[in-house]
Amino acid sequence: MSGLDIWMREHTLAYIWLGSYAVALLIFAIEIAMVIHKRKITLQQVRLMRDAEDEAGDEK
Amino acid sequence: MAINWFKYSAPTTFYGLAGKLIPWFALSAAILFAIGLYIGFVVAPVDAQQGEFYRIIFIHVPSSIISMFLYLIMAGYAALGLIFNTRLSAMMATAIAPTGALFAFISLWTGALWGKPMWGAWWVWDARLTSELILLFLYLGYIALHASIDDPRRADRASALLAIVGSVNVPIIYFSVQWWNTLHQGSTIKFTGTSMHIAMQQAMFTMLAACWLYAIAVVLARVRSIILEREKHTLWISELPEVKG
Amino acid sequence: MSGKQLNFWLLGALSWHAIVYNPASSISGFLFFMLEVSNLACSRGDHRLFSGLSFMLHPGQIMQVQGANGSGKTSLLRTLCGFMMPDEGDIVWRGESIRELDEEYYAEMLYLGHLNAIKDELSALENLQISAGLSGIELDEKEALAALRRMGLRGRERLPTKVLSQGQRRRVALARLLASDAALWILDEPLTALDVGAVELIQELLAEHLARQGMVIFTTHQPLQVAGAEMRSLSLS
Amino acid sequence: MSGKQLNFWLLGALSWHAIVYNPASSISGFLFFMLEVSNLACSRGDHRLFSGLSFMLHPGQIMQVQGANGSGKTSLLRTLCGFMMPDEGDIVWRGESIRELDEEYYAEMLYLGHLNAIKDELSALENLQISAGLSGIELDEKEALAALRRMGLRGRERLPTKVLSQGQRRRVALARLLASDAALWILDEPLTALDVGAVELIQELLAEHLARQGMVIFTTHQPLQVAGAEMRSLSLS
Amino acid sequence: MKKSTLLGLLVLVIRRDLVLAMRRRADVLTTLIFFVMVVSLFPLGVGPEMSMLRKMAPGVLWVAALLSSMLSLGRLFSADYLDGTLEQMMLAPQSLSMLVLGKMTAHWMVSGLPLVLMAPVLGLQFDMPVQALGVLIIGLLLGTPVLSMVGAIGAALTLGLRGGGVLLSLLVLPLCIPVLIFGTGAVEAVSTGLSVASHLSLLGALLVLALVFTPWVTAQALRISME
Amino acid sequence: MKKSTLLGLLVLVIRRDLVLAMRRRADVLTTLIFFVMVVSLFPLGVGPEMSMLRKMAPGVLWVAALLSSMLSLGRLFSADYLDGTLEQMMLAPQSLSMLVLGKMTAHWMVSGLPLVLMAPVLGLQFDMPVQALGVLIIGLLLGTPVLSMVGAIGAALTLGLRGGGVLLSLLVLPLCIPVLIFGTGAVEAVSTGLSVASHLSLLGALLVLALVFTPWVTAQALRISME
Ligand code: HEM
Ligand SMILES: Nc1ncnc2c1ncn2[C@@H]1O[C@H](COP(=O)(O)OP(=O)(O)OP(=O)(O)O)[C@@H](O)[C@H]1O
Ligand SMILES: Nc1ncnc2c1ncn2[C@@H]1O[C@H](COP(=O)(O)OP(=O)(O)OP(=O)(O)O)[C@@H](O)[C@H]1O
Ligand SMILES: [Mg+2]
Ligand SMILES: [Mg+2]
Repeated sequence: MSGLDIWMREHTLAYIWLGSYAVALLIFAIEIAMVIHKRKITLQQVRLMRDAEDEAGDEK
Repeated sequence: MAINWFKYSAPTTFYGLAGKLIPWFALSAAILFAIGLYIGFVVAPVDAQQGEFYRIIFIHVPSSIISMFLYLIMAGYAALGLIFNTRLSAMMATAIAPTGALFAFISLWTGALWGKPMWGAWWVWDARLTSELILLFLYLGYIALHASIDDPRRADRASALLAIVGSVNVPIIYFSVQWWNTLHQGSTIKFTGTSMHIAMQQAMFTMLAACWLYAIAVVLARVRSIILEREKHTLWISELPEVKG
Repeated sequence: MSGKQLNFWLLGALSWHAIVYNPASSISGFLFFMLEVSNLACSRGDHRLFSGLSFMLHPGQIMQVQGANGSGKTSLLRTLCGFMMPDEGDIVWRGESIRELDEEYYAEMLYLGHLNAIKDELSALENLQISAGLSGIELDEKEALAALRRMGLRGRERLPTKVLSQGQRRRVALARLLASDAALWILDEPLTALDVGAVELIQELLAEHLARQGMVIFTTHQPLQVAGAEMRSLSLS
Repeated sequence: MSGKQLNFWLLGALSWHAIVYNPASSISGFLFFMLEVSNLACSRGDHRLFSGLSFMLHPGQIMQVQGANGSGKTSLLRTLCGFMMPDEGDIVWRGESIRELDEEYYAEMLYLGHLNAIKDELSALENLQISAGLSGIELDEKEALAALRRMGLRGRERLPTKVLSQGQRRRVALARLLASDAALWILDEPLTALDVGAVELIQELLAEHLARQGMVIFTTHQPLQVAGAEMRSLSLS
Repeated sequence: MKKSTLLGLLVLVIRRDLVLAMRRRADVLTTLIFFVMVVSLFPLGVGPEMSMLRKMAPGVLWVAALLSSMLSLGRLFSADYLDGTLEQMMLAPQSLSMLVLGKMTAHWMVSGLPLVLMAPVLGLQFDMPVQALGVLIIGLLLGTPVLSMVGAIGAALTLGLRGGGVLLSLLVLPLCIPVLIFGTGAVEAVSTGLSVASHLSLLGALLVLALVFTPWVTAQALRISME
Repeated sequence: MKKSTLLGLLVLVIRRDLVLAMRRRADVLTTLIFFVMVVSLFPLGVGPEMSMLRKMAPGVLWVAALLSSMLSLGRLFSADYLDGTLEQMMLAPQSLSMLVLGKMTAHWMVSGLPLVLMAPVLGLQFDMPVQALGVLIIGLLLGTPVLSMVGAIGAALTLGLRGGGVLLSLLVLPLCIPVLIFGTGAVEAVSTGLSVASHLSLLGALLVLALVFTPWVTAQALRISME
């Protein structure tokens, strides 16, 4: 029985919460953040490109 | 019943539709998560054999199930994209892969955390565990292949082929692993949830629904970004309010 | 090489029937057209290389694709080979789109790209025999040696090609022209690394091919004349 | 590019001293010679490519190595770079054999071979900066961009070079000429795949280099003139 | 100069690849040496207990075979791709699947067959009983072609990509797991007295499946990669 | 435009190779995943019995580490060779050994370091005790650079298209075996209660030796291969 085993038996709910649910929710949160970030970046790129095209159009 | 389904298979209309749907999926996912967690941790009683530990099931089983279904859905979209050359299907397949991989990872992780108190080991080479691990590899292979090809059209087609080959192999892998494991091993402790308490069932189904809704919301959000990226040259994109503003 | 010519005439006769009796071919209004490109558009990355490109090529015609570096010559030739899908437009061979024809088209077409498509470890002789074999023609050793010698590789036929000079390697690749019964040659910068003598030889080969009612599409940045044929040209800008 | 010129003059001044005070250099009897090749012989396999080859190259001189395909031009240039050991004879740079000099020689020499020596995955900009860095010169982004634009690659500077056309890739390789302070340029068929405009540009670059008292040895199968310099030529048969 | 047949083409491709392999004998030998090395390293890493080694033997041999055929797969198409030969193959007037089948066969003859022949010697080092050795060889004979063929799909998909070798194994190894399991299962069935035939017939079924589908799939993958 | 220093050159080469690796961000990840997969294959071959797996663990992890760094080594020089960059490197006015050292370092950072970081997780799958895991990591930290460096010699020698390649690669392989023996030995010493330190210090000695000699040897091998 290592230290972790004893701790795990004494604080089962904390173990479950910290180990499983918190990690799962953290992963969800990271995924959401990544999706939002990706949307922001893509929008930025699209706007940049549109501006560049506008300029090119103006030159003509 | 004269819904024009093809209308929604065009990125143009799908983009708007998805934008409208995402908040609803996200909101209901959040509510169901709250309810599911409440039932799971407050209403559901302690299990006679496992004590509190069994409560991991409420996240473990939904993520396992979803990770497996998502692969099939992904392969389906990939096949559609490859055969009918529809742009949206390929984008959907690409958008699903990361979510599927993450659910597979959650399943492995929560399973490992459950295994430690139950079996005394983080990992056991059990058939189900092993095939879930291989599923994660299949997802990662798909993602890696897609990421290493620069030309998006080529990337779509190549990884679609991989997904299809993979989905043919998934059943073969599943049965071979099961056979491998049962042939020379009888002693791995197996959790047999015989008759589940009604509250446990409720909690699990609520969590399953919540996870599905979450997955749909995230995939839709991701596919919207992909549409933006791929179609940035088209007129309709440059006329979107979020692009203009 | 008389067997080859025979072969070619036979093929010509067959294809003549195909043209006359194939209902699809009458759509275009011409009876003798072979390759017809209509309204082709092609882009790489975000970059539109060309669009609205149309031309026809008849037996006995040669066409040079011209343009500065990066203007899309290679891309055009590769599209004609079916490696790349065009964004728009169609490529029609004997009245059918090459998408549908596939292997039938390949049997009548020969492509030579920037890369030599020869194996370093094999000798010139083996390389030629194998590449002819892949395009469906069995060359015996005598025929292959004759072709290589005509290309100025006498005494080098059995060396592994990796020890050959750049120009000699190109000559090995070009020897395929002598061992082919394809009607349409698509050549991407065939003159790369060739010396003056070899350039003249290629000009001869092209003239012979055209005289046999063959067709050629090619690119080059060097001057090239073909005796007895009018050189059409297509400019990409 | 003024920093570069400055650099060059400085180097010139130093080497001047080296020539004047280096006792070894007086052996040859000339005070200004830079590259001296004497009685060189070279063979590949069983095949003697050339022998008894001797020449000298002085600052401001340009020499074209001529010969048919396979006559040994590339082999000669690679021997001058020290990649291949000659069977006989010696190559002397500033009075010392290049075998002994090694890295000192390399610091003053630039070789551009059949291969472009660029990385497909890197952009033209990164490629230029890195290859300059490897030859001991740190280029900042502005300088590198200027060099690439002079080579006609405007708008392509940041694309991975694998998507570039054959001629554009060659231009990226040639951009190194603009970012080098080497005195001796050894160029093996620099004009491969270049269009007419690019060939003119290279002619200009060569003229500039010669005006700076640089030296050039090159091969080509295409015609090439350099304004304001007499073209020496060396024939291998 | 005469027209060649479809079978003639198959023979041509196989002969070509075999000749190429013989010119580069180093490559063939390194695959074999790699196999021997992986297998022989295990006793060093695990310790000399014979009972354990005997138990591990089929697994170790199979894993080593899997890895070494993976190692050589990277070169299956990439050399042809770089020098432009593959382009020419795709322009061949015959079915590309046939060419691909030829290349697969040659690959197996060069990198699979030597392993099969080498395996009994290594098996003896682990003190495997003769009966088990027989089953091992039959298993390898049925299984290694499947590895070559499934691997070819991965090789075609990763063509021209940087880091192709590793990416290739990431794509292919999971797909090869059933072969590994049935192959080792057959050998272990010998000692446990279970049915060897069922494992082997499953391997055979995989082989037939692979023969039917993989050439076509690989040809499609090549077309995609060449675009 | 200014002259660069020797250290600047080292940094340049390392950065260049890292940038090249990062261009395909999947590249780093796939090396890692390959490692994970090779390790996971063994239980599938050998069977799920924990007691046996626990004993095999260090051997399996070390062999897998060797294989993954070897697989990625194949490309260490060959890409540069084929596109002519290596030629240019040999004409660089600085010492070739320095360039080689840079390339080795970059290779280790991309393909060795991630393995070291991943190893503990895999160790847990095999139910390894925590103490053994610590020793495993230290061993890998000392050993993987040696694998990269010794492997580089092999990579340089196999560049040459000469027939001698086989013989020379045979000479290199035995050099990797001591690393494996000391590496696994250290981990096993934990459970048997023997001296861990002696194994690790031997590994350290190998590292120092490799650092001193391999860059120069590799540079010579390259010169031979390029002629
Ligand atoms: C890393 C370890 C684990 C992994 C990868 C894993 C994987 C999976 C998978 C893939 C499923 C879905 C199977 C199906 O629907 O047929 C599943 C279901 C399940 N797992 Fe796990 N598991 C792990 C550990 C555990 C542990 C330790 C327990 C309990 C002691 C457990 C209990 C369950 C239960 C009760 C189900 C639902 C059963 C059913 O629906 O048939 N799992 N797991
Ligand atoms: N992903 C991309 N993004 C932008 N431009 C691209 C991309 N891929 C290719 N290109 C451009 O497409 C063109 C390809 O040209 P192609 O190879 O057909 O030229 P070419 O006419 O054969 O030139 P050369 O005479 O140099 O051989 C080049 O200008 C190249 O820069
Ligand atoms: N092992 C060998 N045996 C016989 N001849 C060889 C061997 N290796 C090389 N050669 C010959 O040496 C010559 C090498 O010539 P090199 O590459 O220097 O020619 P080059 O003048 O640069 O030609 P090109 O204009 O085609 O580039 C070729 O004629 C080649 O056939
Ligand atoms: Mg071109
Ligand atoms: Mg040459």
